[in-house]
Amino acid sequence: MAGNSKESIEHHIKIYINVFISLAVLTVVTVAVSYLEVSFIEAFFIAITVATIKGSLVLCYFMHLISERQAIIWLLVTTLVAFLILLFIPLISLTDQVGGW
Amino acid sequence: MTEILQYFGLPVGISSVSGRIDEIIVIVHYLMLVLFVGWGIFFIVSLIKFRESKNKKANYKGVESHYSSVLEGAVAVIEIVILFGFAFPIWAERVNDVPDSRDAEYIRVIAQQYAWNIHYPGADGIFGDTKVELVDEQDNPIGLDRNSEFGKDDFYTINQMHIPVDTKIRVDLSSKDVIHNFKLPELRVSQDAIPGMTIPVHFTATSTSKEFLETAVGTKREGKSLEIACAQLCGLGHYRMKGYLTIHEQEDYSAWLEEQAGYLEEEGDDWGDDDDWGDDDW
Amino acid sequence: MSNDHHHEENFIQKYVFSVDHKIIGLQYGITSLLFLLFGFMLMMLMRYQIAYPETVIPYFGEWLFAGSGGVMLPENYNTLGAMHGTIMIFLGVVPLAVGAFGNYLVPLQIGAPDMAFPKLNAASYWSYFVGGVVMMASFFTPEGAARSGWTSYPPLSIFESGQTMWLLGMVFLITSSLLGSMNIIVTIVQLRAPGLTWFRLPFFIWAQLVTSFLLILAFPPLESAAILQLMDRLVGTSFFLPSGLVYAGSPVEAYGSGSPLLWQHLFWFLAHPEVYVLILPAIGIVGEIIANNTRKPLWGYKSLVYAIGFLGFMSFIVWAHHMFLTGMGQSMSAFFQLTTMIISIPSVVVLTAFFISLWGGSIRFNTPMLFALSFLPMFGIGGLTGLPLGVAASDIFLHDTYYVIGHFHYVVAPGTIFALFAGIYYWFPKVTGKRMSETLGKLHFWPSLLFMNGVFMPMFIQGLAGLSRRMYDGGQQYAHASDVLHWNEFMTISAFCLGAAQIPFIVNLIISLAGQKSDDRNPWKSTTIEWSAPSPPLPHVNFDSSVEVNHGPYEYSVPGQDEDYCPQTSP
Amino acid sequence: MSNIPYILEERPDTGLNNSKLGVWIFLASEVMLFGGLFSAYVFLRIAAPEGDFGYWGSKLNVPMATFNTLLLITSSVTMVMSWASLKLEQFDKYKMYLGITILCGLAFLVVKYFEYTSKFDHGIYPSSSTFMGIYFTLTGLHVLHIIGGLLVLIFFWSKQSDKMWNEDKDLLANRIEITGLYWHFVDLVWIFLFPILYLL
Ligand code: HEA
Ligand code: HEA
Ligand code: CUA
Ligand SMILES: [Cu+2]
Repeated sequence: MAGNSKESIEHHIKIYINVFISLAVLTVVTVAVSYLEVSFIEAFFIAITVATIKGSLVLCYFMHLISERQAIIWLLVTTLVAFLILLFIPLISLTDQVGGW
Repeated sequence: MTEILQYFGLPVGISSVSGRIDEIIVIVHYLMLVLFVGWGIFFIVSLIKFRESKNKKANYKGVESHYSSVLEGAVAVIEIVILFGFAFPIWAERVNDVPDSRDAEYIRVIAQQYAWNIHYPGADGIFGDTKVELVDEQDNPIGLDRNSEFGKDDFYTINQMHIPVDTKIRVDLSSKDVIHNFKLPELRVSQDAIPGMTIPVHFTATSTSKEFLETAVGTKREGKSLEIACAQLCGLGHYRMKGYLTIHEQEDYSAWLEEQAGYLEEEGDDWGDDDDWGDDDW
Repeated sequence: MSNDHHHEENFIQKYVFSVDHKIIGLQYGITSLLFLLFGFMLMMLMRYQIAYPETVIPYFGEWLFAGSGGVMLPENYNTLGAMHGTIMIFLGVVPLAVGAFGNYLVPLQIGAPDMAFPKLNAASYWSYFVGGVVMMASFFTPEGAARSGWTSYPPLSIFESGQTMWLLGMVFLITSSLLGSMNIIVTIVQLRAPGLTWFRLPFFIWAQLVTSFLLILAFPPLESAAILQLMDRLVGTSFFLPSGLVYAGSPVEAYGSGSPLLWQHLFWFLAHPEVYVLILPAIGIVGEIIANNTRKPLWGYKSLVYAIGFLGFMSFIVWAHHMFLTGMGQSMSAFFQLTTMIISIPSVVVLTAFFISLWGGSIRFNTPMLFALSFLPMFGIGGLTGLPLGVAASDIFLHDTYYVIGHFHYVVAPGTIFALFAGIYYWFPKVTGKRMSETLGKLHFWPSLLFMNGVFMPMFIQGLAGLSRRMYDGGQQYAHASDVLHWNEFMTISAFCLGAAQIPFIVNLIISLAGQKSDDRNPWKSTTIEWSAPSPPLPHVNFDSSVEVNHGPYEYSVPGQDEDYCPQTSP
Repeated sequence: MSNIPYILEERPDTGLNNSKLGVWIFLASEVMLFGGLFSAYVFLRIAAPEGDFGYWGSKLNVPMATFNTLLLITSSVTMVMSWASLKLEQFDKYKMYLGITILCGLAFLVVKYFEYTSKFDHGIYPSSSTFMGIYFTLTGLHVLHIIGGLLVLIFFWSKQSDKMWNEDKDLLANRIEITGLYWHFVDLVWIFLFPILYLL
């Protein structure tokens, strides 16, 4: 990662604490929302959005992805694409079926 | 153009789609042949022309033109034409134009290790309910509920499928245990029977068993009629999971249906346990 | 030798638990060749049964199938089929192509002292070894080995016996491949010698790189699928079991609500990229050998690289062409037919480039080159017969017939296996410092070529006749197959002759090993970096001088130079 | 073996060192490993009878899982803090933060143990329903990852780290960074497991 000087590390530590607080708050939020009476679709989108935000925070700051080399980013983008393919195409096959379950 | 395939063992096609499926098999094979022969000639010529003993010094640059990209483009275009012109329409008809019970002979096929249960709806044209709890391999392999509203006149056979010629047939395919594949090679029909799913298959036979047997006279196949093959590994008996298909003229088919209905009245509830399971010992 | 620790390595450290990529490569190579031989033997038993169903198998029958008086039973046949497929693919070809060739050659061809993570490398081999032992042990368990095909479709695989060991073995094999390919990627990216830019990499390295990416991204889903199937078998879950099943006369006691199709998706998500894992290293080897023996650069090097990169990416979105008959609707099938046709284009590009490379060359017909050349038409046949399978309408008839068996054996047997043979002949002098006999090599090549075609060509005819695969009795039950059954005997005899044709190869290996060592580092007059190392390369450091790269990979017959080759490392 | 280049220092043209690249590739394969299971979860959920997953999901203990989530988040931040302390050359702080990380990990396992046993006590097993099956599989695999990570962490907390600290500070920092990446990934997986298993 870039910038390993003392000051930048100390600056990082502040960021880590902030990220930690956000993660904790978001966890409480997502649990709280799950007790609300919302439709499944809404609950689904809220939960996944919150999880994605939390995940991105961990990735970007704890795992330093935000200042990581392009090569790593591309590796992860490729992986993400493969993952999405694996996730969605089988699902399409559930809806695009002759006959039923 | 499809006759050529017969020399390579393809069985005579006797359904309304077999012509088109054979056609696409042949077209693709011609494409393959052209590519193979074309490149084959180039290959052999280069091997002979540029062997070490004849051509001492290699040419650093080699071929400089880029005609090969044209060739690659042409292959791509032909493939696209094959897909959009032939393959997609056939598939669309296969999966989208499934006839409903009013327009077709409606039959259920329930596969199991290692037999085909053929379930006919009887005179009312509607299937009775089937229930897992009622399944009894001896007396009621498909778990038919005789007391359900439409179940009284249903009958089923084991490994014996009878259908009328020139009539749309709709088969609802399911499986009791593992995955099988319902294959009628001469009708170019094949479909996996997947447990938990009911998959409709439809086809129209264009000649009767009798007519078919006449075409086989004098070949190794003489005297052997149509069969239902299982084309998916389904266990130890996979290789002998064979049913028989009989295609009747319309009148004969009606007569056969009546005959079956007659048995049903004679034998009451015990009906069905004396069916043959094929001619091989079980 | 590294200068900081000078201790002598004892035999065990040096040859068994070694961390030197060359030793590990050799370990991989020997183990996987033995597995290939074993897989081949299983197949010969099957072929005997197909040609002469339910007769006593001569010599071995009484011993192998004692319970039935020497006759193979359906359960034996299914076991042999499943294990032949598994062993050939997961224990034979992949470890040979990636584990042995990749391990041995990648560091050498990029001028590196070793793999990036030597200990991980050893771990990868030993995980493979354990996986192999588990698979072998499964033959001797009371349940027997797997017998649901190498595809292990549930629900059959959940009800049938033997599957548990297979799944456990797969978990080890997958882990091994993951560790190995991780290592290869890092090595290629990080340890290239100074001056070795991306487009100076030999084509073989590109092939290994793409292959490793396929392994990294495609293998883990099979691992998860294997875990799910293990749960179904051992813990009683029902991921792959729908509700309302009746097995062997009684209702299946499981919660239900699972889906057999889920397995097929997860399995083929791996297994289609897997087939490119089988073919890409082979293509890489063939490229190297063609360039060397035509004495001219590979034609269209860059387009070759782009083609296999594209091939790698596309291989993730074609898998459902194995599932056309599972009741797929119009849009799914259209999508997968389209992608399947698209993926055939880069293969055509690769083959075309190889063909054009021949034009204008000065072609030497030595044994490696013969194998490499025959790869082209043989892979051509295999690849071309993939097309009618990729068109769903014709796949309706051809699915799960011998046509499919013919298709993929043409790509893996006279395709990949031939390329691997070519590689063995080609790099043998580097590995041992000795040469293999050309006479015996040709005695290996010509009969192999002949009998390969003798085994596999009739499969297309049988397949067009509709003969199903995985038939214990070779298809005798079915009327529609009666026209083509007479081929079975011919094919079986060819298979046995094919086996006999391997004897010169084994003899050749043995006598060449005993032969005279030569000082010639570069007997083929090749340009790539591995040939500038001593033969065999030095333990742990490979090269005896520092490597610096100044040229592209295939600078043969450069105009204006006296020598007809210009090594990458020459100034 | 010491002649393998770029173990610690970055290769100029790629800007990476070997272990950094290696661990990211490893994580990519882990994404696909859990990806296969996530994909299975979604597939099975959609194929299952309406409401089946929701019904069984409501049997899980949300407060316990929330607590576990917080534990893992905490362990993640202390993990990265321990790495930063190394960079600041504060070895004692490093040990303290790493210790907290390990404790959080262990606490996670303890909570998980109580969650599992309370399910078993109520007669709920993986075979009870498809949801429970995938729940136990996903969390079980995750727990295995935690255990693996803990073993590594404990190794770096043991006397071994003092030795490494004295011999090669950069190597230790690098190893901790790599381990940290893995540990954060395990946390990341949990961040997604938590809502899809417990909340939806
Ligand atoms: C190395 C292995 C490998 C390779 C490279 C391929 C390559 C291809 N495969 Fe194959 N395939 C398998 C291994 C492989 N396959 C296996 C193992 C199975 C069966 C699994 C099982 O069910 O057990 C299978 C099954 C299989 C099926 C499923 C069939 C079924 O079950 O019904 C399909 C369907 O689309 C298919 C298609 C293709 C296509 C379109 C290609 C394309 O990539 C091919 C592209 C290549 C070309 C188009 C050739 C180009 C060459 C030329 C143009 C020049 C030729 C001329 C001369 C040389 C003179 N394959
Ligand atoms: C890489 C994969 C691979 C390879 C190389 C082969 C090679 C061969 N296979 Fe195989 N086969 C499969 C993968 C492979 N197969 C798969 C996946 C299936 C499907 C299984 C299933 O249905 O589930 C299958 C199924 C299959 C069947 C169909 C069975 C059935 O459906 O019932 C048949 C039938 O003839 C067959 C035959 C052969 C033959 C004759 C060879 C020959 O080409 C063999 C040639 C082998 C050699 C030439 C070995 C050479 C090695 C040496 C000589 C080593 C030397 C050793 C030392 C020096 C130590 N195979
Ligand atoms: Cu039923 Cu094969
Ligand atoms: Cu495929």
